[in-house]
Amino acid sequence: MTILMMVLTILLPAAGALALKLIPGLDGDRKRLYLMTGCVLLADCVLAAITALCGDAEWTFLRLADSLPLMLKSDMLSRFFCVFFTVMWTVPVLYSYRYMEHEGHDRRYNMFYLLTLAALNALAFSGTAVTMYLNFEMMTLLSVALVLHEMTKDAIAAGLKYLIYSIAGATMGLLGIFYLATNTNGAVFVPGGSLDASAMTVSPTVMMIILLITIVGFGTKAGMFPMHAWLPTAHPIAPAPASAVLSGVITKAGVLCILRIIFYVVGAGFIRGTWLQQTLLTLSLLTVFMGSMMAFRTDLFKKRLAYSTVSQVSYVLMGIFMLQPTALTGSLLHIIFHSTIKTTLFLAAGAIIHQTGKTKVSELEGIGKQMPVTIWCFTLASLGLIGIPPTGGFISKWNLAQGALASGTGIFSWLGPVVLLISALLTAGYLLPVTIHGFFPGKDFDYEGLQTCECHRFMLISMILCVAFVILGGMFPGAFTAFFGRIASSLM
Amino acid sequence: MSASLADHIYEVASVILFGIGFTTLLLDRNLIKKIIGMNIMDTSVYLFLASMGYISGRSAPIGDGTAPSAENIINPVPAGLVLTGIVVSVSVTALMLALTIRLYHRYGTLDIDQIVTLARKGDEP
Amino acid sequence: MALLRNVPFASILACMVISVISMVFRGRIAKVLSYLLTTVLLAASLALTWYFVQGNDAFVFTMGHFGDPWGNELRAGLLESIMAAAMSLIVLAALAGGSYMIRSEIPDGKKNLFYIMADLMLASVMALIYTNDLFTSYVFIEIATISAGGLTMSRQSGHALASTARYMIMNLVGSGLCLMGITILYGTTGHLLMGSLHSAVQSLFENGSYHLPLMASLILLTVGLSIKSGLFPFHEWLPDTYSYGVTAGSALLSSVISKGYIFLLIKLYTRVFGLEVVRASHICILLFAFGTMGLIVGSLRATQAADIRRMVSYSSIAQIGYIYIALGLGTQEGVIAAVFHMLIHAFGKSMLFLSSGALIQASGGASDFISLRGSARRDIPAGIAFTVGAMSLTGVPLLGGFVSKIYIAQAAIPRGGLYVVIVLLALAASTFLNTLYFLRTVITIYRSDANAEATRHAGPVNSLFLCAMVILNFGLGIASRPLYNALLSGLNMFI
Amino acid sequence: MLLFLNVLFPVIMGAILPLFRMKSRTLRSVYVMLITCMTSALAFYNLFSSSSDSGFVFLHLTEKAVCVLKLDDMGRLFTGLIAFLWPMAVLYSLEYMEHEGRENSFFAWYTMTYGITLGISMSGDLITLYVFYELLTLTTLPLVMHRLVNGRAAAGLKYLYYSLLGAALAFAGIMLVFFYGDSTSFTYGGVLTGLADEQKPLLRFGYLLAFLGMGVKSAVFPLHDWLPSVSVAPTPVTALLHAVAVVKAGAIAVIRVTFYAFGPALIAGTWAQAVPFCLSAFTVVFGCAMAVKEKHFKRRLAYSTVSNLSYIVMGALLLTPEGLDGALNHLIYHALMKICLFCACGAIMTRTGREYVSELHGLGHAMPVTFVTLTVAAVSLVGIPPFIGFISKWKLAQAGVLAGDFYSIIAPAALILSAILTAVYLFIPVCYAWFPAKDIPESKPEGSLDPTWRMKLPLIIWCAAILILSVYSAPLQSFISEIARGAM
Repeated sequence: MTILMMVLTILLPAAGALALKLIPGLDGDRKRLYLMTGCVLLADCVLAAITALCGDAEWTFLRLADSLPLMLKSDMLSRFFCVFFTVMWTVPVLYSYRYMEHEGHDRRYNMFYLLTLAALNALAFSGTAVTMYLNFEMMTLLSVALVLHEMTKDAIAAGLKYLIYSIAGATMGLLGIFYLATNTNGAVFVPGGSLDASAMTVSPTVMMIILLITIVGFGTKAGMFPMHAWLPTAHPIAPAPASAVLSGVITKAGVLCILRIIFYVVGAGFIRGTWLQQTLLTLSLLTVFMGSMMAFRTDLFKKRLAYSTVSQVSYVLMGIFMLQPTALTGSLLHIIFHSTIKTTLFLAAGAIIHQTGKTKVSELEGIGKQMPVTIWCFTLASLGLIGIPPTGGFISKWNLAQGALASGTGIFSWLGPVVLLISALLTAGYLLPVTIHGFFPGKDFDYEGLQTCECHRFMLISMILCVAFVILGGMFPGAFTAFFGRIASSLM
Repeated sequence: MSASLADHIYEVASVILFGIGFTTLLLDRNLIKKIIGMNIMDTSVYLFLASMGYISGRSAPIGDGTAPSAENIINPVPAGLVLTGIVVSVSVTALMLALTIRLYHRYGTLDIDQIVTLARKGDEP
Repeated sequence: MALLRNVPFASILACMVISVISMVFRGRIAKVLSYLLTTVLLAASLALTWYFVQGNDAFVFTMGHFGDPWGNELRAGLLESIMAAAMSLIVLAALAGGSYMIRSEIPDGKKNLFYIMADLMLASVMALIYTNDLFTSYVFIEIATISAGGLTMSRQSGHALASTARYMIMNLVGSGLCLMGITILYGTTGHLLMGSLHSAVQSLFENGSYHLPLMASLILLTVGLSIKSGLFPFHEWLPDTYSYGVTAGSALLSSVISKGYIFLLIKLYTRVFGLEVVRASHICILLFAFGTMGLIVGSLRATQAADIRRMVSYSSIAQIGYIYIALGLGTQEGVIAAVFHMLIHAFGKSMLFLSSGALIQASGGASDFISLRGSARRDIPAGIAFTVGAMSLTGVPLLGGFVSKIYIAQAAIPRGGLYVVIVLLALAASTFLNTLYFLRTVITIYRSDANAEATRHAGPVNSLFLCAMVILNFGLGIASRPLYNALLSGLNMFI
Repeated sequence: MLLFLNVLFPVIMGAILPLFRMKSRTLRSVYVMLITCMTSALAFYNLFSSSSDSGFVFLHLTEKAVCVLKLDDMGRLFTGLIAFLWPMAVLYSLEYMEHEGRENSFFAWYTMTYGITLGISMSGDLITLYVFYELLTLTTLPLVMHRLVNGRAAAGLKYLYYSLLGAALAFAGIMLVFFYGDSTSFTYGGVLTGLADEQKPLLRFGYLLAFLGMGVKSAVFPLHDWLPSVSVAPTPVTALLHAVAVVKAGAIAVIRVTFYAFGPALIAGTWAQAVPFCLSAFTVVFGCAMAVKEKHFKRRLAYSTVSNLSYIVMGALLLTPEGLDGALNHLIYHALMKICLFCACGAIMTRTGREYVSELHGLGHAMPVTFVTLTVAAVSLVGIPPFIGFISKWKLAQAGVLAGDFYSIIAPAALILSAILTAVYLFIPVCYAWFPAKDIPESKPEGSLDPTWRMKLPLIIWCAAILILSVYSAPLQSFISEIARGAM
């Protein structure tokens, strides 16, 4: 039963994509196209929900070689991520129905959109490191089509950059998988990890170096320094809904992989208190700070948001590297909240571009008068990202800070929160100006020149949904905190 | 030492002659002189042979009906060798002279190096 | 069977008689006569070979029935008869295969001279093969020299004459040294017949008396013969002679006369001095070193040659190097390998000379590589022959050269130490260099045509002989075992 | 006997092909196809008939050096591969060669090469291997220099020099084994038992020579340069010979020399292992790097071959059963993927005349079949699971990790680096082909440019083979691992 649901959850979007490919005459008829996509996604949400309610299960569906099983496995983490992916994937559809008018190639876009979701779900349900690697690569290959959708020279270049970076990262990950698979039994995921430090074919130091490479490799997708350079290039160039999911959801896929490696294969005990943990923390904190700084210094709107993604996802990573339950809970919370928030921000940015064609922050004086709802959504989301109560952002950051202080990682246990605060300030610095100039363009501004050009309600709906979730989630975080706490405690 | 030299005067002389002839044949550039050198070289060898063959106080093995006893005759083989050798060297000399004449007519010089260089320049393929 | 005992003497005599009477005839008849002679010789030597293969032992033919220590002898064993057969076969092939070149290269008056000299040379080679006493061998060394000179100069060009002069001089030096060596040997032992010489030398060597003269004669003989066969430091005369003489003539020189000298040297080593003595005197290390250097230098010079016949000539320096390497190992396997490679090289090289001549003719007499392009398409048998010969000497499997490479390597490995490494590397290097010049040439002659108007002159007979030699080369490569075994037993008859 | 027939038949049939002076193309096509298929059929029969285990001596070069044909499991593997690939390659070339001309001589040599290659895979001792190895060079030379146009002569000469240099080096090593070995025929684990210690250095030196010699055909670093150059040859030659037959023969030869002649015991843990291993590991990365640098698509593929061959050699040089296992896996899989890639590339060149990576824009939609196959092969070669390329890579990496010493670091590292580079040099053209940039002036091809069935069918079959093996290759893998463990 569970297995069936699991497989269905994965296969349904793929089947939908196939249907889109096969059914004739969809090119002209955008309404039907998006209707179908939407239905498929909603159905998939239902399936995901059902799967989430079922219990654990695992199924080896293919043996490439004796030492090489491909396994699907449903545990708490995978169920959470599956639901998360699917829902976050469904939200922007309405938006894109309107937004994609001026982009074209809707059919191809939706096909790859669905396929990528299939890959994501498969990733969520991967039961071994190799399976994870497989789905990770698939996800990369499929999502390229979303990045270079515009098909301009720059878009293609950006797409290739994205592709090369991701595959390089994944392959670096593979290096670790090679060693882990020999030293654990086939790198099957078990909570708490199964690496026996006493009996390894290589010395612990070598193993740690390799782990570092591995985590940095998977960190590529999460925009972690030093492999972050692709993100500010690739995300802005994609169409707004695509960049929303790219930085809201797909970056979290990288986080998932790191979670799996650290907590399900290696085990926190092996890393805790070693130079490896310190290096990783340093990297993540560096990324947090640097991301915010870059965002602060960037004028191009979507690029600024992309940099902010770089910084925010490293919050999550930092929480993971603290190897401490509360921090981990914080990370998991931040995963959902950041992705909803970032989706909103990108959608808003997209809406602004779609309506006014302005791409720079400095051009946005008085935009609040033109598209009030959009900017309100934007503002609330920004507050969330800065971490002002009662938004969700506050909850997650609070947990992160608590965890960091409790983690006993020496200098980092207080350096972490400090960096969080600084970057929160920076976040305010690079997000609020949009609101401020948007509503208060200054007295020498000609209000007559403006005519309101609020975007279509479909687009608004997507944004409003997200914002609502951020606020409500921030007010009633209990369920989430409890659930994530369970996961975290099961791992340490 | 000197005594032994005196005993082997012929051998020593022939070896010296051989050296002279050899060097002339090898190093001198004039064809005629080369030929002369060759003859000297051969002759020296014949001298060597003959000197080894001769044993003082014995006679040449010329039979007068009665077979001569081996004690009082000289081993005829070296003499035979010398004779044959002379014939051979004569014929070789003849060939070389003919060749030399031919070359002199064609190139107007006896200097072998000049001849070779002229030929290298190539009157015909 | 008693009749066969006369074959050695008869063959030498026949050659001389024919050469003498050819003087009075004109070219055509002389040609027919020498064809006849070589064919008969071939038949006779084959018969003799057969006789020995039956298991009969070697025999000695005393001329004039003077006993030891006088008189002079011929000796015939399996090895000799095989060599004789091979040599006469090659002469036949060279004469018949190259007849049209002889026709075109030699002025009318001199044609019979060429054939006379060929017969004379055959006589001398037969004598060098069969002889059993040193003085006969000396005489025939000289005769060989004369006849070789005659062969070269019978092409009346200035090149030919000049190179003949150089050739004669170097060879006279060589024979002078040989003569001195022989004389000293006689002086120390008082013998000329190899059989009794051997025992004498052995006894002298054992009681250590007259060591210096013994070594002196050994060295003199070795150096003299290696000068005459064109070993590395004394090779300067070789390329000119081979590349400016008559094509068929160079075939004969390279694959018959030089082999005769080398065979004599082998005979001296095995029958007179004995391999222990040779090994004890370090002369064979010298030969080994010179052989190796000759291998490399010859190949390198061949790669630089701008003219196909010069290239082939230089390659024979390299091949002679092979033979001396094998000889320089100073072991019985080494000697056999040397003899084997002698045969391989004789067949391959004569074929190469003939076919290259044919290719040159087919490209209008030009011998540079540019105008040779496509010549193989114009004269197909010659092209095939050249290809096969080149591959054989490069050492491509299924051809003779490969097998002899195996034998040389197998002979070298038991010597151990530095010998193995040097030989193996030298083989490798020479193989590569051979590819560099031989196979490049092969590709060149098959390239799309440069001058298509030039046509071939070779008649069907010539092509026939070329093809016969091609088949022979393949045969040597594929079924060499009988020959090798024969050589082995022949060498055992020697000692 | 049948083995010998199997080798001889195509050689003779090929040799006599020009004598017919066939004018009609169809007639010749039928003839060639017929010969090839019959040979393959015979090969498959020999594959499964147990009689071929006993050797068949067909030539005595010397008293000791005998040429014997024998089909052990190793030979079976390679024979099967060749016999499977060859007919389709011929089918492909039938159409391809139409625009090349001089087909009589081409197919003559092509068919002869088939026989020689079978000879290599069936040879039962080192001498035989060497003989066929050199013959292979000579029979493929005319193919490389076909019609001697546009610098093929130069390429051919390069090929010739490198190959014969290799042969010369190998000869030295072979002679040593041949003398010291207790038998000349291949036996798993080597024939150099009972070797005195003072002889070992010499033999190791000999192994190095033999490795370098055989390494020429498998394009190990200092001797790799010929392979990219010969990609000027007609595509069927490049695809079948210089992606599969010749180079794999080189790899097989290396494996034979290492595992079946000198034996791992002699070289394991000495400089004689370290030096070749490092060379091959370097080649793995170097080849990819050059491929990334190369703009000409076919040459790029050639460089990728250089790198992938060294996967095989490197795996073998780990000198462990696992290593050999991985190597043999990669030998088979790479053959499939690379021939697919090359033939697709050839199809593009013939149909559109585009040769450079930058010219591939938008061709994906013009020639869908070609590019789907190309994409599948590319994805597999990069090593994305579950495709076969990943399987062999995985096995190699595992072997490397288990090998211990510094090998367990170098081997996986080299694999990873080359995997990244592979992604770079293969995915970029694929992306160009499928996602043409809007604002590139270059003219988009109109209509379908896919070749006819004679070129498509092989592509499709190979692609299918890749996919099938990806999901189900258990029997093959168990067979290979038996070979690797020396279980006969």
